[in-house]
Amino acid sequence: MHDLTPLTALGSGAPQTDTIGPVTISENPDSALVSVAARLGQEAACARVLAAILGVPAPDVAQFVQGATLGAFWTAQHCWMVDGPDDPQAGLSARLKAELGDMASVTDQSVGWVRFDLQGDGLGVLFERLCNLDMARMPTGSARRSVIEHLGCFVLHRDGGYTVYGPRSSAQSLHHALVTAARSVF
Amino acid sequence: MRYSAFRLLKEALSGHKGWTPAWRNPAPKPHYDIVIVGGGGHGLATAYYLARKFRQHNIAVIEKGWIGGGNVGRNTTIIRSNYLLDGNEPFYEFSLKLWEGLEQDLNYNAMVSQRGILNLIHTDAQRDAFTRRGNGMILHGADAELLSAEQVRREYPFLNFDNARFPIKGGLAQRRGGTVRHDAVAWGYARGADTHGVDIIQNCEVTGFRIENGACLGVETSRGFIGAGKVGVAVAGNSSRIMAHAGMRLPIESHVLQAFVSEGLKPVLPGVITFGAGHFYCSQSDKGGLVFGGDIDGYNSYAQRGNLPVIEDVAEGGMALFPGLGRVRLLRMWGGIMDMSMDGSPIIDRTHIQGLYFNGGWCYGGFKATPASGWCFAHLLATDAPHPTAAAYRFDRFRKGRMIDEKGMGAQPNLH
Amino acid sequence: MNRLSTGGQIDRAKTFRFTFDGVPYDGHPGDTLASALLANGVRLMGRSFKYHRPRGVLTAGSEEPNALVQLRNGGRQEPNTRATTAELFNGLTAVSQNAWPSLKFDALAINDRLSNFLTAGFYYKTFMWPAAFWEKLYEPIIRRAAGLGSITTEPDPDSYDKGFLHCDLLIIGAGPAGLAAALTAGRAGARVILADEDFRMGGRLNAETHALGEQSGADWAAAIVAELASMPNIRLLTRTTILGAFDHGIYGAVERVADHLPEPAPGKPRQILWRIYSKAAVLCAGAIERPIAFANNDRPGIMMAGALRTYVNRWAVTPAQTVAVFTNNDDGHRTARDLLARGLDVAAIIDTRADAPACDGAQVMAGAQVIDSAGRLGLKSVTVRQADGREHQLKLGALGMSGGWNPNVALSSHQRGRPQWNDEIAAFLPGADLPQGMQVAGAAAGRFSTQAALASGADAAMQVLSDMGKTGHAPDLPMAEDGKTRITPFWHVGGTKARAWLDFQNDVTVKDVTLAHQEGFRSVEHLKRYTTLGMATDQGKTANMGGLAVMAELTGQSIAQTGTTMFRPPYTPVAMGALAGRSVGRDFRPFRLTPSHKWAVEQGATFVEVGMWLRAQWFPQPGESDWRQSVDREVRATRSSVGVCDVTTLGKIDVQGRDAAAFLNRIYCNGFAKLAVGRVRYGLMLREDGIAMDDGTAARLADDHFVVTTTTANAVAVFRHMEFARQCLWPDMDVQLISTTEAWAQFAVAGPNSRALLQKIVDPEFDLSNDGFPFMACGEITVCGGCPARLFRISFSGELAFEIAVPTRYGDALIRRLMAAGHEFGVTPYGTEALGVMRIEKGHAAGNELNGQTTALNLGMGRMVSDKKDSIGAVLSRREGLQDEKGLRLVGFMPRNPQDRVIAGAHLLETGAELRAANDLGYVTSACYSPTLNSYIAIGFLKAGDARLGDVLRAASPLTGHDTEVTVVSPHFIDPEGERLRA
Amino acid sequence: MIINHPLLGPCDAQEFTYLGDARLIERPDGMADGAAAAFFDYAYLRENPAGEHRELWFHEQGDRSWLVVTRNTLTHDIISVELARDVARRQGRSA
Repeated sequence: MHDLTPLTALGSGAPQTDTIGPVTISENPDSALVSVAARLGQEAACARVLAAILGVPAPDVAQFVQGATLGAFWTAQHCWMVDGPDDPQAGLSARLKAELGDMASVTDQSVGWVRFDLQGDGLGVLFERLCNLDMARMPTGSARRSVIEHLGCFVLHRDGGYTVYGPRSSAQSLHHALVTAARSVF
Repeated sequence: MRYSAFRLLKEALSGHKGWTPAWRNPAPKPHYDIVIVGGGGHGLATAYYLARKFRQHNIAVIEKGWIGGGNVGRNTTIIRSNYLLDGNEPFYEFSLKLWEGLEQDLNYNAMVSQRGILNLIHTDAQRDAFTRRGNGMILHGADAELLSAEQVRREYPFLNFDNARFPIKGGLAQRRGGTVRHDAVAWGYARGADTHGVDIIQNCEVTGFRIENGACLGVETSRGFIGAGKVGVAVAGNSSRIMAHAGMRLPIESHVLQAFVSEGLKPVLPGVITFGAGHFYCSQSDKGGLVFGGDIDGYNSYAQRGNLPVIEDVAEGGMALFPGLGRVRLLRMWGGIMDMSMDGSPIIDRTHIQGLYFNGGWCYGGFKATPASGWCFAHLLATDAPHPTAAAYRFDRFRKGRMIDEKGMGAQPNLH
Repeated sequence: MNRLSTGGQIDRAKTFRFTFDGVPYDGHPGDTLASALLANGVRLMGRSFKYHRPRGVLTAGSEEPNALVQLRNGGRQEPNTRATTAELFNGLTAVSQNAWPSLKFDALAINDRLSNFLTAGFYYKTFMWPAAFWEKLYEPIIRRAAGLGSITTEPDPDSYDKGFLHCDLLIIGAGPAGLAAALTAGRAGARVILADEDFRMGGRLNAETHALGEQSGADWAAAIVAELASMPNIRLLTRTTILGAFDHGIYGAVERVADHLPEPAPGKPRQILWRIYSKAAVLCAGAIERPIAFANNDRPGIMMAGALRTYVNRWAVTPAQTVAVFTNNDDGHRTARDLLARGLDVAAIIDTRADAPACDGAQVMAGAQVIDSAGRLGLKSVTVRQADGREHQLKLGALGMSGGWNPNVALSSHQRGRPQWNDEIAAFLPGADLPQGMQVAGAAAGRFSTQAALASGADAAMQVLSDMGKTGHAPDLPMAEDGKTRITPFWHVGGTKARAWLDFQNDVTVKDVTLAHQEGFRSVEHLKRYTTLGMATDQGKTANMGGLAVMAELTGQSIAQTGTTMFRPPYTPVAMGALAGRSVGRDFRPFRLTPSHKWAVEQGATFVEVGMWLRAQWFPQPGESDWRQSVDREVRATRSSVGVCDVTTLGKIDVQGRDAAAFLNRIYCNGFAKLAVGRVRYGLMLREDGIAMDDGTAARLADDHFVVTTTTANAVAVFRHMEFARQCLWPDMDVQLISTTEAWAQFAVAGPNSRALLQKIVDPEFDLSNDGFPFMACGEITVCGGCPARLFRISFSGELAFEIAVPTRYGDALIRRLMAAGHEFGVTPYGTEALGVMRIEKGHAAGNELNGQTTALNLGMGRMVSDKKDSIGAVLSRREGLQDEKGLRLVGFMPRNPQDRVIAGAHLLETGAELRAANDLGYVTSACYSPTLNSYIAIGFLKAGDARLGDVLRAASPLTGHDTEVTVVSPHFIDPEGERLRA
Repeated sequence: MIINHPLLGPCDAQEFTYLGDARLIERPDGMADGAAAAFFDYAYLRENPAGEHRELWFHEQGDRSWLVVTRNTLTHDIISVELARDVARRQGRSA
């Protein structure tokens, strides 16, 4: 095991949590995120294998599914992001690469994105001030890409809360936007 | 009728009974030596210079609606000659010189106000590019001045110097730049052309060209056929629609550019400023409104109106540059249709059809170009040779690879 | 006091103190500034734009042209605020504007005396001589006189939010029609947003006395609003103006959440801009009353009849005890009746109609006209000409004018719609071409009676429900007045030489319209622009119709033929702050921070904005007083030992798939099909027009996997371009693209000791020797005991150099490790300036050279454009204008005196040539001081430059005062043979 | 504007980046005879109709798909939306 010490996207050793009114905004630095893009002609096969890995069918358009350990969301036609705890042995991307073989292009995106988990009541009202997603039409299991303060983000409605994935280099600006909006609303 | 302070005084004392129409309202004649299609700034200026400077007679301007109803009546009124490329700079400098003598020439106060234009610099690369530009301007005989951040601050102390996302590092100033009362340009040229015998025919829509054996014989209109020795088309915004009647496809797309004006305020902004790190440029009109604009909406449109994202983008740029704008209210927004050309520069040229001439592709630059465009188009129509300052504005530059691409954006009109 | 002793929707139990022009007054919650001022007997509230005429309140709503004040002070100073919509709060301060030295004695009222000279468009006819006097003399005078209120130029201390709302149905206006629509749709379960600009919903119901069923209108409205508020599917937005109808059912709205408070609560916004995405909309915006033009109809105390009634009914205030009404329609009589009912003395109803109805308690003068008024700072009397021609004077303090009501069609016309004239109501109705999904109901649709408004609102909602496939039930609507309002159009009182106002704020009178007609400005747009009719802050809401009517009369055309000018957003003016939202100041755009940012901050680095990125520009050391010292040191240290630079900002795109190589072979103008795995190649990308688009490297990590780098500036555009090629041009290539810019922290390690340094951190199983990992090698390795990494042997500096990338979260640790491990070599971090110096020394093109105007040939890379394959841009790059043998070529320049500065942006001329464009030979693109050569150096584009090596030229920058003799040299100042980078 | 994405349903046009005429799909063969003329026409000449216009939009802030949108340039009404890749394939473009 190497001895480099990781920094979270917000730039410190430990993740940050903010509680504003009824809402908690937590940086989640431990989740792995891997992109899976089916190769041409392998779309169905790739979806099948992905389903086997997840234990649930691969998510359809704008959907998020949660398997036993891993979740996945749709990002584009025949493309998904798989998220969840990193594989303790090989790393999640290596494992997916091994299982998908040349059915898909597999790219580790774990550190390309900052993940914020939002929990609490009134998140719909909070997101009204952040992005143009129609939260009333975003039931649990929805996943959409949207724009929050000029940043392209994924917004996932999980069981019990929301996840926002945003570009890692702008983690501080995204965090600022989330917190400012929460202070404005609550 | 000559306009003057004396005349105004006399009329005021005699109940304003003596004022006559600024232009006649003639019926179209069956044939003209030269027909200009389009009663906007460029068409009217062309007719004026044809009659006054090139001593042509028997000229008509044909307008489908009311004169000055296109982009000359819906722009941000800025004049400048701070161009980068050799193909452009002499032309726009010629135009600026014509602006400088325009009112006396036309006997019409168009409120040419040389209050200066300042393009702000936010990066070293921008400074390098503006230095190249400013030096080019000077080489072409125009005026240019490179300001440091401190100099900019002295002139515009209320800009965002202390809390900016993209700090102001200086600016390229052109003191002779400024603004002109836009409607008055159309009216002044119309009145001048009319005085020199040009027939201005409003509410007359061109529906086709009569072309026989490769030669244009005149125009079909909603008021019948009008024969012409030469036809000059100056209908920027609608160039593709009109030239399609002649079977031509152009290196042009039509896009909507929105512009905005605030409620009237006491003087706050001395000159024209252009944000270099966002889409925002602004000046204050003589009536006190802040007149500002940004980028085009970005999609093909003939609708003369735009959408919210661009409005918000412009407001963000404005607030980023000028944090005191927050409580200034936006009064009105409107849209003009831009002939966005494939290299961001205009075309003043003959077509492959004998007797049919074209002027268009002005992108955002049309208003400031009005006098020179009229002059150069008149020159082409009268002499069949391009004016030296407009020699690069040819159709064939795209085929030959001689684009005049100020922004370096290539063949994508919405990026110019 | 002009407050009536009873009634009104105000809270008399509470008192608010406020000041106007420094004078303290009292008002109540529920008051507007205008109602509170009237209650205190203040009729004079402002001055007009041009003639500085004394003005009082004309209306009771957002259409107000006259009563504009400057509200608040300091950074919150807010010019041109309508007293009629400014909600009173405790401590409100307002001052009058456009008056000096005081509202009562305004020096520029001299303009009023000179009005005969200041007719429409007078300025077009004079001020032309001498030309130079315009900017120096005339214009400053005009500018000072013009404008209305002023801003402080202090930053606005308040914040603004933006938000997004979605609904099935947006209802604009909460008067009877809007409430009925909301009730109908709300009860059926539709998602409804009901927005009203007022702080109290109900619209005219709050201003009228007639009953709805058993209740007063205001009570009925309050009850309905309470029911609506209890429905979870309904969102009520009070104090919210729908500013515009945009494409496909998107509406802009501004909610004024804190304008009625002394200041917003901490962290809370002053206003919110909502973007409302609606499937359908019902416009229930009511109607706006129009004045009648007569001589001196602009005095304080003369107001719209409906407004007079509103002040009495809603706010229990009247401007005077003795009033009169001047009308051409039955609604004027309603005003008179309401005033009488509140005990006011109605001196007369002057009705222009010969068949005017009678009125209990007031004298009706049928067929009469008001022909003049008197009272300098407030109305004292009017002169009436009766039907028989007799004139007589009425002493009174207020006059209500009613020229009829205009349906408020503005939002219905924000797209293509043109309103249509209707003779019966003598007004324009919404046209057929409404914005997608919009219906119009209530008075906005010409349904003026309360009963008709209620019904039409419910009907519109039923239609929406049916379009949605929902069944609704029309609610039981209360019985309400259903009177017909007869009108005989009457626009202006003729036969006068005095001025009769059409546009109160901009001082446009009937005479101005007449003059415009005389001079040929007859189309409505010419009329507007020549006279400025309707161009004031109220956009002519009360003015335009009268102007059109007068013009129609003059031309002999009907009003329908005359048409209207365009209605444009915003419906009422909108604060810029609201449109900008949170994107202001430092938050204008998000920051992108590099993985070493935290470390660089600790080092005291100076940062520079590069696109959205903040990058370390240089790292000052103690004792360095000038940036050049730092940069020179960083360059020397790198070239003599080893330097490290964070290059994460370069775009990185992983290109994967069976056809990845073939794909890149078409994207780049040079060949990529045969690049071996484990190797990197420089690639030049052209746009389809043959101009250089971007450059970078492509590293082949596997047969089916490349990592492409782009310049920092073009990362997004290149990705988009590659997606276009992949999806649109060659849809059956097996290629997948993903941006990995953010995923990898990448550092350049450059200098003769770079290998030695890296060997200390790269895990030992990886061979970094020149044979094992030669120039342009690449590979996936591990560092520091197993951390996955990518290593590229590429060099921007021209030195032996590597770029090493680790997952971003380890970037901070890696830079610290590199610095620690490099201590023995004196490792030096360098910033973008040193990077720039070294790339100029090496002659590499960057943004200044790849400016979108240059070709491969210009850049000295003409031979890279392969003619053996079809790649993007190759064909058009061969056009004659782009293949000029004497065209621009990238070359280097050395000043003859090494300490003479060469300026980027200088133009190149022959020595001795005159400074004219005709002598222009090219320009300098990039310049710097080279600490390696102890000389200023530069690169740039020179005509036929490749044939001019050794020539001496002028690099002239008159703009900056530099003029330097330079020798043309190869752009590769350092190690032209590339021995160092292959070492 | 709202673009009804074939997969994602209605999306705000602000999420998209506009390119231009959908004819840009029909890139000529750079190795064919007459390529110079064909590319000039392809890159520079436009119908630019006042009416229905087939045009390319990139869902930059969405699923990164290129769409062919048929839209009326006078009214901004959108008539149809397709995935550009499907259109390209239908037009016979392949690897």
